[in-house]
Amino acid sequence: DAVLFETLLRVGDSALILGHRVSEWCGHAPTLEEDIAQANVALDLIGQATLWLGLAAEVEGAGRDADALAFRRDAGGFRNLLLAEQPNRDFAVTVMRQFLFDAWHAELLAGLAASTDPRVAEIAAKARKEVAYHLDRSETLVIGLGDGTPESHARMQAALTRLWPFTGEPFRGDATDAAAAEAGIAPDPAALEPGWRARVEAVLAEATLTLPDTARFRSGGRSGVHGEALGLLLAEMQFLQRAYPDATW
Amino acid sequence: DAVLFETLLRVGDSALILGHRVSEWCGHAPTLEEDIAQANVALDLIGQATLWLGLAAEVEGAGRDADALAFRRDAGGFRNLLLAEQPNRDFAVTVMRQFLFDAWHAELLAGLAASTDPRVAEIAAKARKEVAYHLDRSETLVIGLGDGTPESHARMQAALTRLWPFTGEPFRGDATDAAAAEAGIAPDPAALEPGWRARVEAVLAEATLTLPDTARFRSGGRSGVHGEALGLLLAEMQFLQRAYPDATW
Amino acid sequence: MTPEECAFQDRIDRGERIEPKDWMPEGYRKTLIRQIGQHAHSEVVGQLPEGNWITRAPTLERKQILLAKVQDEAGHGLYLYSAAETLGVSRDELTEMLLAGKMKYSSIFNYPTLTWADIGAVGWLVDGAAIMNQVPLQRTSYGPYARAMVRICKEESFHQRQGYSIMMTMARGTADQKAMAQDALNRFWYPSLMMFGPSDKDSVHSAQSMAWKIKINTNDELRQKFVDQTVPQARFLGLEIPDPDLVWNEEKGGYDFSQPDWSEFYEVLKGNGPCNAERMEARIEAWEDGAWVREGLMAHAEKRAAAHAAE
Amino acid sequence: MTPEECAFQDRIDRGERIEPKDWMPEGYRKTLIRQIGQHAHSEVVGQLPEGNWITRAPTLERKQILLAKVQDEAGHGLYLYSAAETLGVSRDELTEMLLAGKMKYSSIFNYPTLTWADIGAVGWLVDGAAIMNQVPLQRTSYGPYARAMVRICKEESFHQRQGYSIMMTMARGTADQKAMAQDALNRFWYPSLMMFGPSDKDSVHSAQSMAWKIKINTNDELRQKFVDQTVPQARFLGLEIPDPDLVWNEEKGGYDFSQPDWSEFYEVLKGNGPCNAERMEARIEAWEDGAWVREGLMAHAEKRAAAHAAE
Repeated sequence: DAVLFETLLRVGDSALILGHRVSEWCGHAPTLEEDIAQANVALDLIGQATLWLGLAAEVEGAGRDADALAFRRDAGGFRNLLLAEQPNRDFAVTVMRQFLFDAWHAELLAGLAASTDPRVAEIAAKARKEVAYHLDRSETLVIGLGDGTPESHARMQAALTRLWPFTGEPFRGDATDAAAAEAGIAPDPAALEPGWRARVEAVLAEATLTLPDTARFRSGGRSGVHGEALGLLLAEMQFLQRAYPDATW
Repeated sequence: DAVLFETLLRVGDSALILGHRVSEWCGHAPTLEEDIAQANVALDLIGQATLWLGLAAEVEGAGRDADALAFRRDAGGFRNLLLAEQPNRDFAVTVMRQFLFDAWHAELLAGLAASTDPRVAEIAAKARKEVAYHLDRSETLVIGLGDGTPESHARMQAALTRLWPFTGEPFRGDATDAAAAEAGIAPDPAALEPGWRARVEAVLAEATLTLPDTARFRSGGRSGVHGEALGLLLAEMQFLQRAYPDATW
Repeated sequence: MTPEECAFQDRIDRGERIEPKDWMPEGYRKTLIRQIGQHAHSEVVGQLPEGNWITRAPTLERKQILLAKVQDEAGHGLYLYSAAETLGVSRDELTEMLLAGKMKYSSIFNYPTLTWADIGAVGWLVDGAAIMNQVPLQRTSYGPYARAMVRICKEESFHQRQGYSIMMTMARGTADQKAMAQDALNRFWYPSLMMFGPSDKDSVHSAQSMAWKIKINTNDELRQKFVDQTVPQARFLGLEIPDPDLVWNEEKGGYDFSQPDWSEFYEVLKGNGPCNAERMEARIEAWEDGAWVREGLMAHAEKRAAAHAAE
Repeated sequence: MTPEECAFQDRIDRGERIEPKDWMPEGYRKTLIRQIGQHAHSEVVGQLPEGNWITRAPTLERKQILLAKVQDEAGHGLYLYSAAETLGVSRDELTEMLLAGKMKYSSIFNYPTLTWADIGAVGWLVDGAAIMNQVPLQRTSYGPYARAMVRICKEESFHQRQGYSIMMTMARGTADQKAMAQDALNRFWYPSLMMFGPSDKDSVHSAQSMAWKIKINTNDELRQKFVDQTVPQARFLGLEIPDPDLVWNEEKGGYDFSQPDWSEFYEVLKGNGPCNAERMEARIEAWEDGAWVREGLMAHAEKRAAAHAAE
């Protein structure tokens, strides 16, 4: 089922790539608590990706598994949101990226938990609990740092401005999304926007941050047209599987 | 001839890896003149690496070529000096690394130009002219930035302190080096130190920089024991050859 | 027109070259500064999309060719800033205008290079389009600009052949490589057509620039020429131009083809292209991180000069 | 000894636990702060060599296991800093001493992780040696420290098994993998033996620490135990311990083995290990780059508290 396969890649790849970005913080976070929390978020996301990609491989039925999908596709085969692949830069960008993503992810998983496909619903139900916790945490950080010192406020505002152009893509569906929604596999992307928007506006207001009025135009993840950073991320992530194709690990 | 092969890898890998590091500056240098100059140094070094590794592959006679050596060995197979693989950090580290390397490289190539192996002597004679120019340039920059503003001086001194531990390795030969020297293939590494030292002391003095009194203890390149940074460099450098092993480019 | 302006126009009409010390209308000077400056900025920013693949070039030879190409581009930037400086504006001033968003660079560099085939496509199509624009400028009326163009065109045609060679290898390579080649053509075709600018009937400055011989051909003429040259090359590669309406028009002796999406063009120009933010950020960081280097070298040069003077 | 000191030593000798509010000699407090602080720092710095491979872990499952492990280590750091805080020193004070080079962390983390097999070796050998050191410390005299050790030991033995599982997969894998496994053992064997510290006869503090039950076994006892446990594991993997003089000594019921190069140990301790500079730099950068975050969150918490108070 091509629509289901593609839908699973989209969900799974976003989790995988964001999980990878978050994992880059390991040992370098601003506090020990954040070292733990970031590792935890990365772990959850990569765990979810393993389930989504595992199901995708099963649906595809071409003899691939989750690892083959994660480690043997080139950038053009990835379906993650561009937001997920944005480089960490400073902790402000990391936190803001997480919040903007979590707020969408929570809405998406709520929809997927009601999927007509019971395998999808089951994974979504598990992931949903984890993501509720991620969102709780990223909200707290956005508010704490937005309404913190002048420096932390400025950095959070800059991070928001930087990432805002990427926040339109999650809600802009294509034919595959329409077919998935039609089949009841996944929610219609556009339908997730009001909930996301309300959450984001409320949190940013409490964080004393100003919503940018710039265009939310960046997109391409659905069709595998990513930014230049993804190729470099994959070169690192996939090195061992590429260099030792015959090995098991 | 195992000694010749190993000797060629050592020279070629240092040129390749430093060339790679320098090429990372492309489009990001402090001035347009430096964009050009850095690209030029990278180009020379990678060109030299192509010749050294090409000859190494020929000597090995195992059906590999320069590209196979560059793109299909893992970090443990590389024989470059640790100095060559040190990350760019700021422009001060880049310039200081280049100078410390060039001063050794010029001495080495002078020795190799007198090799009993005419193929070695020929490549060295060509490379020597390029490296004389590199050294001239890196000296000028070390002096200009060392004896520039207080900030540029401080950065250059910090760069020198950071890199100093790596400056013992080039002169510490092993059994292979001894055999190569014995056979007249390459100069004895230790014999290059007085010339290097005199040059470095003179230039650093003119640059108003202080010679660190710390140990020059870092080594491992000769036996393939590198720093953690080399693996990441190779993951990037080798991506296409690893991901598409059957392709020609 | 004032008598001076008439005399100036006469010189141009006679095909004379204007040199830096000659009198020239303020509009001519300003238009040239904008045009040469933009061109210089394009060379500098143009290092970035190709630089993105230097560290991943698939063979040592391709790596060297690409490094040499990017080095040439920086060199072109230098020639062009020098030409602009003869008009009384410094390189630093031009750079600061670029970084403040007050001057543009070619929008094509706001598209990402996503695979190695993109490096081929940039050489083949982007340099191809650039040459099409630049060859006539070797006959432009302003001497320093025309002379810079002569040097640049020579190197660019070399770059274009190298790009085409990459495309050829990819198009005749494995299935993956061929797919990358086709995908690169798909993504770079319309942005390349945009490089000639909107149709001249929509362009305000064109008539005056043509009278001054700062612009030699119309945008549409050049675009047509580019399409007519490129289509057979694509066919030779076995690749398909992503335009279902592309068809040979016997009567005009050229292809009919679809226009690019001009609304996309204006969006990218406004800053809403896929890499505008990344490109500007990279250049701003290079400039800011490099400040201590420029200041350090300047301070040293001054110390030297003072020491010499004291001798 | 003063009467207080005598009473304190009696409690320890009876096997009683000392708790934070109890009286204790200044030397006991200081020694514990140094020991627990070093241990905490080791957990924090210990994230780095393994963190180096998280982004390159070869499967999704291995990646998750490694992430979970590194997360545990940060957690251990937290427990231990908390234990140290009961002795009247804050985490920030301890951190600043680390970053100023006034406190140490385990020298083993100054060795690089160069291949994926090193991740196996770190789990198998380094965590193995750590457990050997830590298990007896569950019975140490200071209550908060002993309780932290109970939690830590449980997780560490889990980590060790995971490391051994990586080694097993590598040792039974392709020729390349087997070579990586052997190479990892070669590089980590002697540094692991160093983890128990120099022979006790060369150690100044040992006798007092053992009397205080801050230290339970001698370094040499633990090292022997480690070797005796590890040699059969290596044989089971089909790997060779890089010690030609390793031989079973029937009489003592343990292996005779070569001592590590203790001059290397002291060099690494002095800062001249392969990664000392990189490790300290990474921690200093994390601390400095994170200052605005800590300050921002603090400022927000204060605003909150003030708002609450005003209500």
